[in-house]
Amino acid sequence: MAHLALRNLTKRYGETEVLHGIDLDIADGEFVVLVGPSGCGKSTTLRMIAGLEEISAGDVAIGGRVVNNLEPKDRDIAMVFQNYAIYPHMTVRKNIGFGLRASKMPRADKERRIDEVAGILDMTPLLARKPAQLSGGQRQRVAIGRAMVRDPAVFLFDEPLSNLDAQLRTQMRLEIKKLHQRVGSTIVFVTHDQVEAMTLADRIVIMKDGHIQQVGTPDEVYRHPANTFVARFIGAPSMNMIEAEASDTAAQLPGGGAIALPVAAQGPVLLGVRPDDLQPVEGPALVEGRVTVREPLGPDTLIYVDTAAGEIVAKADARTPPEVGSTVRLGAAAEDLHVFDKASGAALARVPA
Amino acid sequence: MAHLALRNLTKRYGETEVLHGIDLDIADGEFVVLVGPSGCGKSTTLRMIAGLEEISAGDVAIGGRVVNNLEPKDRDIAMVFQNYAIYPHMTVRKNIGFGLRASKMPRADKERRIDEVAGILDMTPLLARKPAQLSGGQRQRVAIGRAMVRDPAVFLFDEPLSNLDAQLRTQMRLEIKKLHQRVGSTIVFVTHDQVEAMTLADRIVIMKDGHIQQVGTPDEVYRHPANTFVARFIGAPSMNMIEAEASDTAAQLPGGGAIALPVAAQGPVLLGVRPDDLQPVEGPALVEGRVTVREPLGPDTLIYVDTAAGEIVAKADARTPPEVGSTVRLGAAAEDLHVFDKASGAALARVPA
Amino acid sequence: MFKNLTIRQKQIAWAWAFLAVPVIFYVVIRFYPTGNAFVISFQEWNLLGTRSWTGLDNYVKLWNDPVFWKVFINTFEYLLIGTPISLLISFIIAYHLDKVRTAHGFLRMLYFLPFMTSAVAMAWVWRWFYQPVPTGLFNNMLASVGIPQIAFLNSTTNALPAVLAPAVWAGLGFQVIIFMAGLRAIPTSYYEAARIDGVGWWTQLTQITIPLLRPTIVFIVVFSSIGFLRIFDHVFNMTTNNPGGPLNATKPLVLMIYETAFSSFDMGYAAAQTVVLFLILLVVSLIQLRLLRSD
Amino acid sequence: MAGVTLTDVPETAKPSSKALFARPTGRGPRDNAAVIRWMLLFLGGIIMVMPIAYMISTSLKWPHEVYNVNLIPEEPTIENYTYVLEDGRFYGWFVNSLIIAVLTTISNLFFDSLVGYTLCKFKFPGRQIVFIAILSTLMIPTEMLVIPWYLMSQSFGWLDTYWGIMFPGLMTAFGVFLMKQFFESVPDDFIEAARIDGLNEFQIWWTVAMPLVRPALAALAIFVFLGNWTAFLWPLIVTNSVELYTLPVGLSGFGDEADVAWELIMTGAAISTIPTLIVFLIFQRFIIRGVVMAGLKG
Amino acid sequence: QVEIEYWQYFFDARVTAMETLIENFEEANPDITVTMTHFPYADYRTKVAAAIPAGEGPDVVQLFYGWLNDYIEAELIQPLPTDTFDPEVIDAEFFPMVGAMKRDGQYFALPTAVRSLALFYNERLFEEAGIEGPPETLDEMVEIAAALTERDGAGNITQVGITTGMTAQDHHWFREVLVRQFGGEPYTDDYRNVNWNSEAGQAALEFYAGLESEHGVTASGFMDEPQAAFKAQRAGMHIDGSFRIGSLEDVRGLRYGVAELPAGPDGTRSNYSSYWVNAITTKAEGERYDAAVRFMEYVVSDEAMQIWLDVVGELPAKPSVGLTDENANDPTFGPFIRGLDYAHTTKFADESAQRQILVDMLARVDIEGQDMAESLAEAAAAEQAILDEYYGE
Ligand SMILES: Nc1ncnc2c1ncn2[C@@H]1O[C@H](COP(=O)(O)OP(=O)(O)OP(=O)(O)O)[C@@H](O)[C@H]1O
Ligand SMILES: Nc1ncnc2c1ncn2[C@@H]1O[C@H](COP(=O)(O)OP(=O)(O)OP(=O)(O)O)[C@@H](O)[C@H]1O
Ligand SMILES: [Mg+2]
Ligand SMILES: [Mg+2]
Repeated sequence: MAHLALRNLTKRYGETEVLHGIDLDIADGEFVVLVGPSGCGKSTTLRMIAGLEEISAGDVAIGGRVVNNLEPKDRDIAMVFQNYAIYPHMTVRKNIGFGLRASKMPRADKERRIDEVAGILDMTPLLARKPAQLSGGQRQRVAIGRAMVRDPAVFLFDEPLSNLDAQLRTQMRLEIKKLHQRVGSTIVFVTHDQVEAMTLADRIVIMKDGHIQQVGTPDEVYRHPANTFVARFIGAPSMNMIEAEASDTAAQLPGGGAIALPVAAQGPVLLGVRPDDLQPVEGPALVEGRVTVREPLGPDTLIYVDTAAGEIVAKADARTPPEVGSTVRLGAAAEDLHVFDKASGAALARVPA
Repeated sequence: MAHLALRNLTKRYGETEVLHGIDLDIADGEFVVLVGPSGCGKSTTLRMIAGLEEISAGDVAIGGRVVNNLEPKDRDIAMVFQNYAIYPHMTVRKNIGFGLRASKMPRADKERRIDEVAGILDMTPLLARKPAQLSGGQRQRVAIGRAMVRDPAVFLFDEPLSNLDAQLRTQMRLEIKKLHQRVGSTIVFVTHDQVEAMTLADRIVIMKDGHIQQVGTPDEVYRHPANTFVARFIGAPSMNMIEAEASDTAAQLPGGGAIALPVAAQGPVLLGVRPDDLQPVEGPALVEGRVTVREPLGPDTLIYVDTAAGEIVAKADARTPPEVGSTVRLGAAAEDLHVFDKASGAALARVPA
Repeated sequence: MFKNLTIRQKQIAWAWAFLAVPVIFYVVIRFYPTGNAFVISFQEWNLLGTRSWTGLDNYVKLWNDPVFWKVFINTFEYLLIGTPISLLISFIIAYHLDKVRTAHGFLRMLYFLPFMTSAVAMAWVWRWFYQPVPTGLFNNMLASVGIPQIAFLNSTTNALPAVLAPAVWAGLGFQVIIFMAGLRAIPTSYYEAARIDGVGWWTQLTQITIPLLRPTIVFIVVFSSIGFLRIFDHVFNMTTNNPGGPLNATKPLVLMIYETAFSSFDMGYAAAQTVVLFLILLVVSLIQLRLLRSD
Repeated sequence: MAGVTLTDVPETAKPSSKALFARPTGRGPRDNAAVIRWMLLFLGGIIMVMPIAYMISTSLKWPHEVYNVNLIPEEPTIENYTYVLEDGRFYGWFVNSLIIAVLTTISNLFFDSLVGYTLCKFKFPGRQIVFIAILSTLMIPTEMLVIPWYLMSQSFGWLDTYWGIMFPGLMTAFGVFLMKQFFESVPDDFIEAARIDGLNEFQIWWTVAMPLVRPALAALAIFVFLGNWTAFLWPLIVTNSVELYTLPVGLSGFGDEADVAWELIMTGAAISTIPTLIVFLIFQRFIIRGVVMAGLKG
Repeated sequence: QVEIEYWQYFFDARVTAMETLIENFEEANPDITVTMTHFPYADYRTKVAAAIPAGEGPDVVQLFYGWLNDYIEAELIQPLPTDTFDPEVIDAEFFPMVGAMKRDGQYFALPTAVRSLALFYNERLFEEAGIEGPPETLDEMVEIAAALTERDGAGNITQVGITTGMTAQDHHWFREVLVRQFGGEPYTDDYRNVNWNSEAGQAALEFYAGLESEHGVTASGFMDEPQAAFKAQRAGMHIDGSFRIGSLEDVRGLRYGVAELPAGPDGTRSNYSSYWVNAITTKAEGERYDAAVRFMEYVVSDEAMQIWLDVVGELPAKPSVGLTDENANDPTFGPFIRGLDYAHTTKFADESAQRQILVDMLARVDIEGQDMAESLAEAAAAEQAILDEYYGE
């Protein structure tokens, strides 16, 4: 059983507390992604799970057993580091086999296991090479292989893709997803890239400054962000935020005009709307302004619009995007609006659809 | 005048020729992006324009004057490096002012110019800091500031964004675009990220192995790739390629079945279709297979489909994506099909629409 | 003129402009005297009088001089004992020092202090340490536990290691610092990965630390080899009464050169010895660097 | 010799300050191990400084007690210090040594790094030969060079001058090699960026490259300072006037044919260790970082 | 007004003495200024050898007597003018060993002072052991030494009866004193031929080595240096040169006496004497030469010698000064001065190399257990080789 539980997990470096009591339950076989901006405590959390960092307070339990005082090697975990940490002086075979050095398995079995893993990762022809002779993606796979070979209950990944270029990233993302489907281990995956988070996770944990902001499936956090931080962090380009004054299910917009809300609220609110959800409209617009920049993305084009509510990003059809300098009027369906309390940033509960 | 011309530009390192006679004309004020896979010669080209690399054969002309033997400082260019190359021991002010050291401008003018540039880049409050105290994006702006301050005729950028995380990248991309619109200099920008290329360029130059593959506006290269290499390189996820046997305007598919082509061809061809253009169809399908992986991206979900023609990627609606394991039938409009000669990889001319 | 050069030619011009003064310096201050030594090695000269050509006499004399062969062997003994031992000890110290955080700077200074202290003064102290009872520290310690006396310096077998010890001792601090620098350049993630994989410290040491430290090791090997092949000060100061003794048991080549030149004033002979030393050093260094390059 | 390009270490080997100082904190049995380790290192350190303790102890003894080898003097005295320090010439020697060591150090910092930089960052024909030739100067003992130097100084009129004492040490192969290694770690981009910004090569070296190897310069400074501070043979040969003696030459006067006043030698040694200790304490923070780059990159 | 330069090695008392001499000289010769420069003792020879051939040296220089040959051969010093320094007068007035400074009937250099050997003994230890006075003969010396020797429980020597050490002065004692006392002549042919590989030489070596191996009254290298053991009061007797007096004076609590070297089995007395000489370099010409001559003249005058004895404690080079009643009976200087009468001066080709040969000779016996006769023969052959090479085959 590789159920993983964090209970009030806290980390202090000297005086400063960098992790303020994290609570999280991860089911056996679940793929959980930790995201958040740089310095929010993702790596620290992961390293405490691995046993590389001392736990200041709280517990880490793996398979129901509190492992706070166990050495990393006794926790039945494997970890893939951001910079791979594969040994430059060892061949791929040795690197992968390194994870088995401590095991009492007979030699022949070890060899078999290495070959097996190499096979899964499609690296059999590369076994005799040294890391310097590998491409970035191949190195990444060696690091994963070293983790896999031990067949651990829990895999920990710390930003394993951040050193790769975009093309390779997409490809590796897919391989990790496939790996998970095949071996069914519990995986905790750290990244600061929200696309990775979205595509890989069963559940996403969004962190900020040592606190968890929201835990949920990719769909949940995308569709129902718990607060403005999550709303802005998930989705690229970021969600637009428009200040407004709400009274019941309607809101007064900064540029004048009013709009219906999907939820009842009072006082200053922030209206969040994703660039994808903004459409040119003829009637009453949510925002209106002059296009300042156009970014063609291939299938779509992003337009940046200077409005009374600040700069707004919207996705326009690639074939007929508005000209730079032209004025556009953009609106959104009421159900695509996210309403947040301006003071606390917390999302206001939706009227059930 | 900052018209930039490369004539038969060639680079040899010892015996090996890495750039095989590049010809390129860049108009004054144009924003040109060089893209291509790693090692294709992008940096080499840029560095020869800058005068950092000796020219083996051919000419570089700036403003109509051949500059082959001029030192970098005499070419009226500025360059921003991949790792910024900002000096860790100097403050932001000094770093930005560094570009003016060699100029004979009076001291007071220099100071004014630095303040002006800092203002444009929104860095005025940071002028007294050292690079270590800056975030990645801010460092990037310092590097750009150092280039801007000299007000050069030509800006050269070598993968300036590749060290940044996704969020910051998007933001910086925008700033560079705005910079260009404001100062109107000629810009040559190197990247291996095709999203960057698409969003920034007036014209994209796609290179491979020291040869230019295609030059065109983002729209042109996206919509009318000159060959399979360009087709695959531009657009993410990559264009799917399906082998087929063409006879006139119809093609025989590998899974059986036939399809209409937008162009007349004979013999083995490759049919390219972008994931965005694939739709679930009821009738005759282009491809058919089992969904192996699902990648939710927020607004859309990517599905990977195992078909007779190999693995095919398609974009599905995010709200109702097909289940993993289910069988889908996908088709595309004839005008969305790209037809390439299988042997040469060259695109076959379209019937004018 | 300069304007018309290609960029590469301009670079070359700059390089030589930078090197101009140093090259003149090295040619005049170093190569010229060195060349001089090569010339003198074919001459006879007592420093006071005139020089006269003697052909290969000095080399023939050297070849037939039993003291030279003894000294030749001693010199290599210094190299072969000194280099590995100082390498090993300084590595062990650095390895552990690297893991210590409490009063780290203080401990480091303790190890570095000997490197900074006057060799003359230290040699005297060491000589006293080595004395027989009642004065010698070491022998007193041995005596207090009932172990028979050891003749450290007054012995043809023990003297060389005994003289070498202070030299190793004095150089340790320098090597420790370089090793620590090397150790700290190894990314911690390698060790963390190893901890997660559950390998023991020995495996970490042999499979990770040492292979990754190889560049540092080579750096130290080359420089400490040159140092031990050129050992002089320590031997001279440790054996002032009987330089290189007893019975030339501790005499290294540089000491022989020094004595030949400045007590016997046989400059030609000293020059011939210098040429031999030069060749030994060159060969040893080139071999070591070759081994490094062949990596 | 150019083979000492210490490659083989991946990009990730770049030491970040975090990597340098973050160590996993131990617990349980590892705590005990840490205590034992500390004790042993401390013990080793004490053994290392034992001879130095004897030096200080001897400097606090009366002459008649010098040969009684006990660590704690029976009748400690600062007489020797007063004697040495009251000798008016001592200050002169001290100042001479200081001036010479400082000037030589500056010269080495300048030239060694200039040559190291050139050998590292410029590609030009003859580079390898220049490097090996410079390195080969490490292979001739100074003892063989003093006579030619003397004759040279004589014909140039450098005898008995500061310049005469200093000139042979103005540049060293060790420094060149060290600096060459350090400059390998300076990214070419910095240099190229400066080129584009219109600096000439000298300005680039001085304003861009030099500040980036400050740690290396600190390390080199300590080594050169130490070397010149203790130099004996050449300063002795080249000087005639007592006023120009360096400290080691002056202090060697405490010995004569009859016997050596060890208590005074020890006192002198103890006093002359102080400046080197100060130099070390000032720069030691840099040494680590400095040598890291020298030893391991490029 | 003439200015001349004088060089000597650094030793506090010597410098003080020379300063007095210069002062007196300048008073008497107001037209001459003398500047003195001094260098550390250990490297004086190197320094002088580097400077003088280069023409950088002084007008008057102090040299060790053993270096003279080389300096004459290289024409770095010039003969003393016979009108002022009449060889015959010098032969008559100076102690005989000064004759070594004469070449072809001309003196090249002259000493102010000379040194000789004597036996120092620790009065306190003598009293404690109930010994009346210093030994007269070698046999007595061995006997007394035995009485003074002490050992710890393990048999390790903790106090020696007499110090030994070829590295110090004992090689002189062996060559010029013991060999002669056992009936030999150490060298023949004006020190060009080694003659101590003889029965006398062997007897001398047996006696010397026997002090440790047979009688157990000494340990070679005890406390590193003989003088250190004597200073630390862990040695009863110690043979050393007159220059040692000054440094023994500084040692608090040490009461010592000085005696002439013990006589040989047949009563033969012998001693070894050495000296530093002053010479005029070839650099001095014209009026500087004249001034140098005058300075030399003063430096070897009776007055200068007495000042030197008083200040430095070195023995006057002329019997007329040295053998005054007062000097000859001085409890400290007396034994040395009396020793000068029967002292010999070895003409070295390469003093340190020749010393090394004796050091090694003993070491081979001590450490390697080589047979004495063999070691003696080997050493003699080695020394002969040095002499041969020096005097040119
Ligand atoms: N050894 C340490 N001492 C003090 N503070 C530390 C230490 N290590 C990390 N921190 C702090 O803890 C916080 C969390 O760091 P952590 O490495 O977990 O961030 P992260 O979320 O992984 O960020 P990134 O995306 O940049 O890797 C940061 O603010 C960091 O400054
Ligand atoms: N100094 C050199 N000697 C030999 N070959 C070189 C040298 N520098 C570059 N090359 C080769 O020239 C080719 C082009 O290199 P260049 O740096 O221009 O690639 P790039 O397109 O910028 O790639 P990347 O995206 O990885 O930066 C590569 O194949 C490279 O191996
Ligand atoms: Mg992290
Ligand atoms: Mg590049």
